[in-house]
Amino acid sequence: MRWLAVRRVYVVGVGMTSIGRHYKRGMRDLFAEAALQAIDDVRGEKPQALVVGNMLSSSMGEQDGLGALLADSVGLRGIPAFKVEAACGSGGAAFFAGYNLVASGMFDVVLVAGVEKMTEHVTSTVTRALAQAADAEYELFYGASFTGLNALLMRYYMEKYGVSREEMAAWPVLMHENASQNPFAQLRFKITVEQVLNAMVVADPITLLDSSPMGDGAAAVVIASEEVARKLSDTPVRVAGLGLATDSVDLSTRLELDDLAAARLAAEKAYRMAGIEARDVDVVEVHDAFTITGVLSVEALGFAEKGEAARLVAEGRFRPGDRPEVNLSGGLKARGHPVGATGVYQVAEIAMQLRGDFPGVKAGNAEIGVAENIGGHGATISVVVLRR
Amino acid sequence: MRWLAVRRVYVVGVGMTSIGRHYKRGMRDLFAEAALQAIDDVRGEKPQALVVGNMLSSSMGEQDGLGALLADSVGLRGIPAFKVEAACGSGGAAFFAGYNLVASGMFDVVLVAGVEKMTEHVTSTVTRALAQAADAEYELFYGASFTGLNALLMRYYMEKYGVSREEMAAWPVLMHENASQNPFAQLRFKITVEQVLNAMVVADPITLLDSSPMGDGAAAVVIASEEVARKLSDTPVRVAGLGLATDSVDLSTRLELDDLAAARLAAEKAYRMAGIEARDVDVVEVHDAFTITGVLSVEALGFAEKGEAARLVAEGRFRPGDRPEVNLSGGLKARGHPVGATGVYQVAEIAMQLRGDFPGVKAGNAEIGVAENIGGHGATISVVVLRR
Amino acid sequence: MKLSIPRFWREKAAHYRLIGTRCKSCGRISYPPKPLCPYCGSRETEEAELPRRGRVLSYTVIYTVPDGFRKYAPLVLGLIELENGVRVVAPLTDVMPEEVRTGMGVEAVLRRVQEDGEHGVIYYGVKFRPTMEY
Amino acid sequence: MKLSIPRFWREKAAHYRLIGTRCKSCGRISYPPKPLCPYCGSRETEEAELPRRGRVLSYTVIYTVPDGFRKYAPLVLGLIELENGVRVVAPLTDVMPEEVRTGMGVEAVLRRVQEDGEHGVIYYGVKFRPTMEY
Ligand SMILES: [Zn+2]
Ligand SMILES: [Zn+2]
Repeated sequence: MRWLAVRRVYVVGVGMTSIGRHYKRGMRDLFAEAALQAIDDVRGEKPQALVVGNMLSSSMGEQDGLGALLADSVGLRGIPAFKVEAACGSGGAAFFAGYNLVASGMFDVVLVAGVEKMTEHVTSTVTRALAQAADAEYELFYGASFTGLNALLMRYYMEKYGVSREEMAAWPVLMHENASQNPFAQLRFKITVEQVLNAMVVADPITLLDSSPMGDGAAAVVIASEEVARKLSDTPVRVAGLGLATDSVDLSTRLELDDLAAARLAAEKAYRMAGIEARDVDVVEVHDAFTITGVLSVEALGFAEKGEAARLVAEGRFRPGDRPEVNLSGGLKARGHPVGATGVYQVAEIAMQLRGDFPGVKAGNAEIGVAENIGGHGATISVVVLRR
Repeated sequence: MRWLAVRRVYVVGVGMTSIGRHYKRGMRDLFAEAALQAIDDVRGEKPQALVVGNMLSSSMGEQDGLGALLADSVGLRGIPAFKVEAACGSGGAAFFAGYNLVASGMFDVVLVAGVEKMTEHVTSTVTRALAQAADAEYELFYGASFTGLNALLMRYYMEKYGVSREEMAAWPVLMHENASQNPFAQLRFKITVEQVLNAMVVADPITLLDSSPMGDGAAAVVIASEEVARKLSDTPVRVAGLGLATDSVDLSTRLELDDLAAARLAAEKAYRMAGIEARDVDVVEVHDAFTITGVLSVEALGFAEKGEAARLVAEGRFRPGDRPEVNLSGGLKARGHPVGATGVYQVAEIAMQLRGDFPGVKAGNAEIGVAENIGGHGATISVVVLRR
Repeated sequence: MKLSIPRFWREKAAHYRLIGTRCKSCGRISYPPKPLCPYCGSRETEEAELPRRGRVLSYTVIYTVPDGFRKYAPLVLGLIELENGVRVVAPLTDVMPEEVRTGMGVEAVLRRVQEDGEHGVIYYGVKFRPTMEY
Repeated sequence: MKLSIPRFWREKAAHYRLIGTRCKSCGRISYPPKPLCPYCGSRETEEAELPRRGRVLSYTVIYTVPDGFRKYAPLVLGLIELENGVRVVAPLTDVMPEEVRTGMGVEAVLRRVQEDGEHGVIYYGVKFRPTMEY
């Protein structure tokens, strides 16, 4: 594989809605808010193409063809547009596809957006739709919820490495602390270890406070070629590295259960392309759909040895001021996880951290940032390296 | 918009399954057959990335994350992979995304595949899932089937231009004639105008013989950069032009009901990029999900004036030996239309026509070929120009 | 079925009273309503109630209906051009399929559109019936 | 529900008799069965019946279940390592949630997995129950 740096690509505009139960707002409205913010952020420049990340519209919303639908809804009728789906990793995969539309030289300005409406249906229906991220024939068929499959991983990890339930709980506690400063976050309140342990059990050992909440939201970034980036923004952020990798969708045939192999692979590619190593990263947003997912991500991205991440968090690592600073947004856990939009939220947040205008907990003079987005319980993982 | 010819991209390998009611074969099996054929066609070269076009797996099959799932199923676990969805235009949109992965310089060899299982469910369930290509809130909500919406267009066209039902029927008759020679086609029998008129009415004036059948199938193409194309194939076919464009998903707000504006836009871009005009095209596969769709496509691609295509077909134009030769495969009508796979079938068929190894009706010494794929009733349209 | 109550509650003004969006810049009206004007891209739009009368621009009789619409089959679907030129796709009602003609005058009425068997919810929306003068 | 009869008919050997695929090249077994070997990419695979006994590698008790599984809640789901090292995700049965332990010996049995309320179809599949010696 060759990593020709044919054409540099920059994130030049960002936009996002708050995440929550937006009962009064549809998918088009949420998308429009985020997309128009991002377009305003590039001085009104009209995107030449649109890539949309979304998971649930086909299965729950009975709406396909979101590319055309959403382009039309913001007055961009006509432009090339398509949807990318990689379960909860749809946003990151959409960014990967959009990056290549610019890098190829076909377009100079592309809008990448993620949008999700999760709160239209009762919990059991959403639970079934989310389980489509797993193997339909060998996991969902048996009633395995997505939370349930992650619970298998969490127990396995805790027993293998002797990590206590209290140590694991440090993750959500930190996430809520960070989210409390983020005006876009869904859960802006602090919690304690005790609250995590005593919360309702969703799938033992995962409690409600180990789980990302269900919320609606949309995020958007405008990406552009080097030629136009400076015209569109005074603070363009370079996409220095990019990796996408896969693993089995089913849990059973994974080589190692406690290893996000696709994250390692994607990070390796993205770091190599950016010419960096894990220790160079200042700020990162990882995909903590559940406590265990965040912990495994920190390890797979190279910020901790295997089996150590949870304990390090409990010991105070990865907080604001440390290096890397992890999930200053509050993460999926507390910022929220409108599934197909999450990967775009992360890229937008990291871009804002590097620009210095993230409205929540700010990274301390960060130069290199990373966003990691996961589809399924580790099946499709994207890693983006942004550089100031 | 700038069309930098940064890097030439070639179709170097093709593969496809027969289309039909493959009750005994699942999505993974069908995909594997097509993908392995395409890989064999490039001397076993391992693709570096996979883009999958699919429409119905999320809504009917309860399976998301097809990129990872299908990569894993053919021993390609680990490679970057994602799904592209643009309703019935998913295959063409996937090709568009895949093209850019190579054109950007990020990859040299990419597998683009389309796969669809349509025959797992009863007709009314599939009818509802296909209607997701239309506007869920203002069309499907009222019971509008996808066939019904196209029937509105067919009647409008016939009345506006004074085209008779018999003239319209010439389209499916020609398609069945062509398909009768295609070993991959679902409907390999000839029909008459009378049979079209007397067939069961699905949504007046559309009869069963105006409609593409429901079938399962998978198609795949390997695309490659110029550097490696010659190593992988003795007969690489160049992707000379490429266009993707959108229109409203809903029918009501279209500017002109009888105009596939997105097809005109996509064709304009693709032709300009290829440096050709419509009259230069030797062979074309158009998206005739219904008779009216084929007719409107021929007009929008510039092969007939508005309101004239149906009559020209009835007069004997567009047959084998004419120029352009249209749908030598038998088209969606008779080759079949496994929705998300169709756009990839078309590209594979045109590539084979230019290589000279299409196993059905062969184009006469064709140099320039075009594939047009539609999502929704005209919402997302891709046009690909291939050149020998 | 996958009908969602919050969703159709949000849309009910549009469905019940034929509310579209008028562009303050180019003046064109969109139905379905859209956040921005699809014709000129303007962000300045306002709600606009559509005329309830129009004529049949095209129609079809759907025999193979989607899941959930069996009791309405055959379903007569119209493409209606309202008096101000705005087009609406909606079922025709109070008319036999064989009586429908292009150009026929119609008016909007509120009717039951579908039911959610599992949860017993009934959804209403706009249908068009022939006007007296047709 | 969206269960499809042809689909589960195709898969029933795998579900009923724990049939995976063995790679003729590297010898590894996949369950779920896969057209090619996911470990070495070989196309040469053959059906392989798995041992029916193993031990619990991890487990969970699912309280919030997907649509269609309410009557099985709380659902005890196990990650089972069979005697030959192959792993299977499947429900545990004939055991109280609080009795399940990692390392517990289990054996495969055929059980009702879910029902399609609308069409009255019952789907069977593999579950694991504790073996005598646990
Ligand atoms: Zn306007
Ligand atoms: Zn092997």
